[in-house]
Amino acid sequence: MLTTPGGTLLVMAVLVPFVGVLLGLTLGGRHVWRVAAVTVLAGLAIVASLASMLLQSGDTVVYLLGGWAPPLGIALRADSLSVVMMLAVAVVICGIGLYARSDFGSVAGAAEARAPFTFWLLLLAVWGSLNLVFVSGDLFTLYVALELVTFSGVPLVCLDGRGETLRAALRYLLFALAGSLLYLLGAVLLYGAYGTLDIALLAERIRPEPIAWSVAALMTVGLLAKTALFPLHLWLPPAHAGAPAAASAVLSALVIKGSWFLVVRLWFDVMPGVVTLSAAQLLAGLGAAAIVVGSVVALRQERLKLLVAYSTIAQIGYLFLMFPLAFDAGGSALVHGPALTGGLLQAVSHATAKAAMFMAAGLVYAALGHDRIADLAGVARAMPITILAFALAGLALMGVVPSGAYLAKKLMLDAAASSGQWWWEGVLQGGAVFTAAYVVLVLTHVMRRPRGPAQPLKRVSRLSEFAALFLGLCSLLLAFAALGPLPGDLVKNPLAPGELGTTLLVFLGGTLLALGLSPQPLLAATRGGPLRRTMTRAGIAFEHSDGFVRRWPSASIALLTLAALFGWLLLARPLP
Amino acid sequence: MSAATLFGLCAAALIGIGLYGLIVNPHPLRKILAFNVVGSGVFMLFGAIARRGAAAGMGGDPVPQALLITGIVVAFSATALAVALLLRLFDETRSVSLASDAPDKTQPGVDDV
Amino acid sequence: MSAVINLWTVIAVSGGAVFFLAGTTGLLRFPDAFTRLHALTKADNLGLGLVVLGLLPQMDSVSGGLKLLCIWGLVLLSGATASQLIARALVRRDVQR
Amino acid sequence: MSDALNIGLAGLILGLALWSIVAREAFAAVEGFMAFGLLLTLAWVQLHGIDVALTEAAIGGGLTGALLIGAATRLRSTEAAARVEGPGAPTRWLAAGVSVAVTAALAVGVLALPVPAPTLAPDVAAHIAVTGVGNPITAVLLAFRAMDTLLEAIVLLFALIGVWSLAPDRFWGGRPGLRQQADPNGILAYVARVLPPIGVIAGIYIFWVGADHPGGKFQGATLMAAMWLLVMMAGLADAPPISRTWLRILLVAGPLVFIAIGVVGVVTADAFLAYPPGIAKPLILVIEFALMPTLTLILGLMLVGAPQRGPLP
Repeated sequence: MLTTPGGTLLVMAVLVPFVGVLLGLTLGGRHVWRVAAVTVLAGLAIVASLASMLLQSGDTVVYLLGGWAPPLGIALRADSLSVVMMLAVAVVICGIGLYARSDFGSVAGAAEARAPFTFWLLLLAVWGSLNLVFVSGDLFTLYVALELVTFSGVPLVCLDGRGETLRAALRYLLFALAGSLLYLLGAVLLYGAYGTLDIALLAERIRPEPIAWSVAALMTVGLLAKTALFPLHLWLPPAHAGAPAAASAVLSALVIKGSWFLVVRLWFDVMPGVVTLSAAQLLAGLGAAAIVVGSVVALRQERLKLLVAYSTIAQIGYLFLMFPLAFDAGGSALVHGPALTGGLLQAVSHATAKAAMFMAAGLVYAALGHDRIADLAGVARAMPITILAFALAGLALMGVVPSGAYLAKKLMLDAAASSGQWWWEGVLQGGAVFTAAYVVLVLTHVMRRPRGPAQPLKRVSRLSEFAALFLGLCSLLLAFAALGPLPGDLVKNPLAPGELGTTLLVFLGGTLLALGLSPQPLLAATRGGPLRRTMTRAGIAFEHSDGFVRRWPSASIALLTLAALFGWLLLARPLP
Repeated sequence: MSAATLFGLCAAALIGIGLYGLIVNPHPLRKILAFNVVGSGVFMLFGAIARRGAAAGMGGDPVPQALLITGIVVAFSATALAVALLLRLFDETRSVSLASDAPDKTQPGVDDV
Repeated sequence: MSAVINLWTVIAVSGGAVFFLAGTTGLLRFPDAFTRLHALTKADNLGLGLVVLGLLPQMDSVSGGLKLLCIWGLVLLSGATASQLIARALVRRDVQR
Repeated sequence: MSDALNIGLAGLILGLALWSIVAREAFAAVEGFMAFGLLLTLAWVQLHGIDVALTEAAIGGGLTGALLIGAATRLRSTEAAARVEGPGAPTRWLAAGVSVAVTAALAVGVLALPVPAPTLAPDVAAHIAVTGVGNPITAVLLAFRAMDTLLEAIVLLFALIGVWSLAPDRFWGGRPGLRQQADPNGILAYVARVLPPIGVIAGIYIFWVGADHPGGKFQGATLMAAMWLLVMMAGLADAPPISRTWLRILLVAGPLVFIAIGVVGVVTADAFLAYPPGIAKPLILVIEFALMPTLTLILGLMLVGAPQRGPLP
């Protein structure tokens, strides 16, 4: 194993944001945002050249730090998975940077202020740490990288210093720390059993045996706690909904992708032969539960930011559906294939779309001074660009052609059909319907004509609006970007009868769900109908169960129980 | 029984004790304390593994021992951040309860400041 | 010669151990914090002092002996400070009540 | 004999851990935890990890203990309310059940670890000569896995930024912590005058000896930070306002020097964080020397906390 040409780019992708933090901290005051701007541009250029290099050669880029080869040294590696994620993160960071320019930009002559100063530093910190997560080839370095992501993410939650956000941040930190300890425990056992922490070497040495199973179980649930997969999502809604919009976008679009990516790395690259199909079914089952509970509770929310936060929980669930679909024909090992590509695309489109959604929600809040969904009438007319950004992001998440989520759904549906796992086809389509439901719900409210006189609106920055629109568009047009490396016949004509029919069905289902579950009746005609009453009752039941799951003792017991369950499912493997 | 095995088992017990505290103690400070106990257990397990790897005239495998030093420092940073957060929460709200965060539906979207 | 040195070490270290024992008994048996502090500091200062004095002739080098004396001095300093601070905090608390 | 000692030590450690979890008052629990940290140090010695023992004593037990005891004192009034919130008996039993299950699984794992144990000690021994340092742990930390050490300094810095970000807006740029009032003629002030010179020398000694023997920058920096805290506690010096330029420069100097030497390695030794043959040891010492003040400041400032006083002097 040797350093490949261009490997220096990997080091730079990690270090440039970190150096940006160091310089920003020293220069301080008004210079922070300039440092951030320069760093973002430099980082974008680095990632872009890395991507173009990988696209040409297709080989994994390797860099041996200090010239020491593993197991003694640490290697950085970037395959197509890492580069796709790095590219997506770079684009989203760019968008968020533009968006936050008006909130956190510097005022000439003013003294250094806390919130802008920390926001820009933490934005760069999150970026560098995530790049490290994507390229590190060593499980201990990855532990440090995960902690870096957490330490830079937590202060973003409570940037405005209100009591409730401080509480959300503390919950997030404590639960994330519990998760990282389980991850570290797994890494420690791996070293004890195999004498290395390098991903490539471990993949060669690891055998399906009890110690590997317990490691897989511990590390997986530890990472799930940090990703907030249902039922380990206790910290996410208050943390993501309470933060300032730009910070929410960072947290929801990017931070949780770090630990999700590590689950993918672990399952696909470290122990593809150790994990079993039944364990993958459990993982995807949790994902399905997340979609249902997250979406229903999202529909019951009365505030836009909480709705978007709960929709993140549902979308996180979607990201785990690919695991059982990515097994090889015999169901004995995970392979890189179309299902993984689909999952990756879903992650990228969620990153761009969710950032756009939080930005739009933040702009609405800034303009109105509140984000009560029921009182959003007339907003579409007053802020067309913002609402367009929200709608585009929503369409993209629903999987309308030509969004990335459409391609993702397509790839996963094919994988489900070819492996005979029809039940996941249902979940995949159902997930789109749920997404449609909350998009329809919000759009119906904002398009309404206001009853009274128009509310006075505060002006919001045009630049911020366009930043949101830019990310929404990115998400909607992702399929075109992905088609470079993928076969071209995957994207169908959106107006072909089959495609149009599916889209309409998704919308119809979504509208029905929105009608049934929204806290205030959407149409006067549906008020008090028996179906509506039943659905409302069901929605309230979901809310209660969500409240129960999100209590600390239940969530932490669930954490350990899931570890046991995963361990058992790995143990009870079918005989070869 | 060798010291490595003995302290390895001790580490397993420490992790269990700490996890119990992390689950049932409602006070955040006690959770932070429990986190440190679990962390000590994980570190001790790694130390036992390092001791098992004694070779080449060294009393233990130096790679895990070096990683442990990094791990202890990272755990300290986590503790410091958590304590700072907890104290600020206390200053701001005079309460440290983590429980009452269920989205309050009666509260309007505007903050009445 | 070495027999005399060894005898001195045995006597001095045993004497130190007796002080530690007495100090520990006091810590466990005395009624309040002030008297417990009194017992603890006696054990530290005298007990450790005797142990150090007993070990001094056993050291190979002068620097080793100096290190031992340093340890005694530092423990004296920190013990005195800590017990002063604890006692002061106790007094303050009692006054507040 | 040694077995009996180890079993006794393990028993005491477990007892103190249990105490720190179940004790009624947070203050008592933290005291138990500090004693626990000291005993862990002994366990590390028994496991032949002298460097880890030093780190555990300095950071794990010492600084963490100091941090928690301060917090426990301030939060005393909140404990009664928290006790009421505690979960009921069924949850407790369930929690105990899953915790015992985890312990049991781990115990099985410990007993099932492979024999002979995999180890990198021979690899380290084969390559340590190139680095020029005598302490294998220093060689791992600053040559073979130097990236981890760089990241560790960055972790500390990010955590400090996080701690600072918790300041109320009006105090941004001000001094961290509350003003300490101590009797200028009291014994604390006396100790704070006498002890620091000794402590600083000991800190530098631990750092210097770390290249070839147990010790190193972290352990040394912790000792120096403790001396600084003592001086601040005694009211002899105040914490610097966080907006001071010299403070900011010192905070980033360590990591920046580390990165700069790493980048020079790209040119002279063909890899980031590689050292040109022959001058590895001097470069390692330069990095450690640059990290010392940075680490001392960060560790000390983390204990003092977020800015709590106005920015005006």
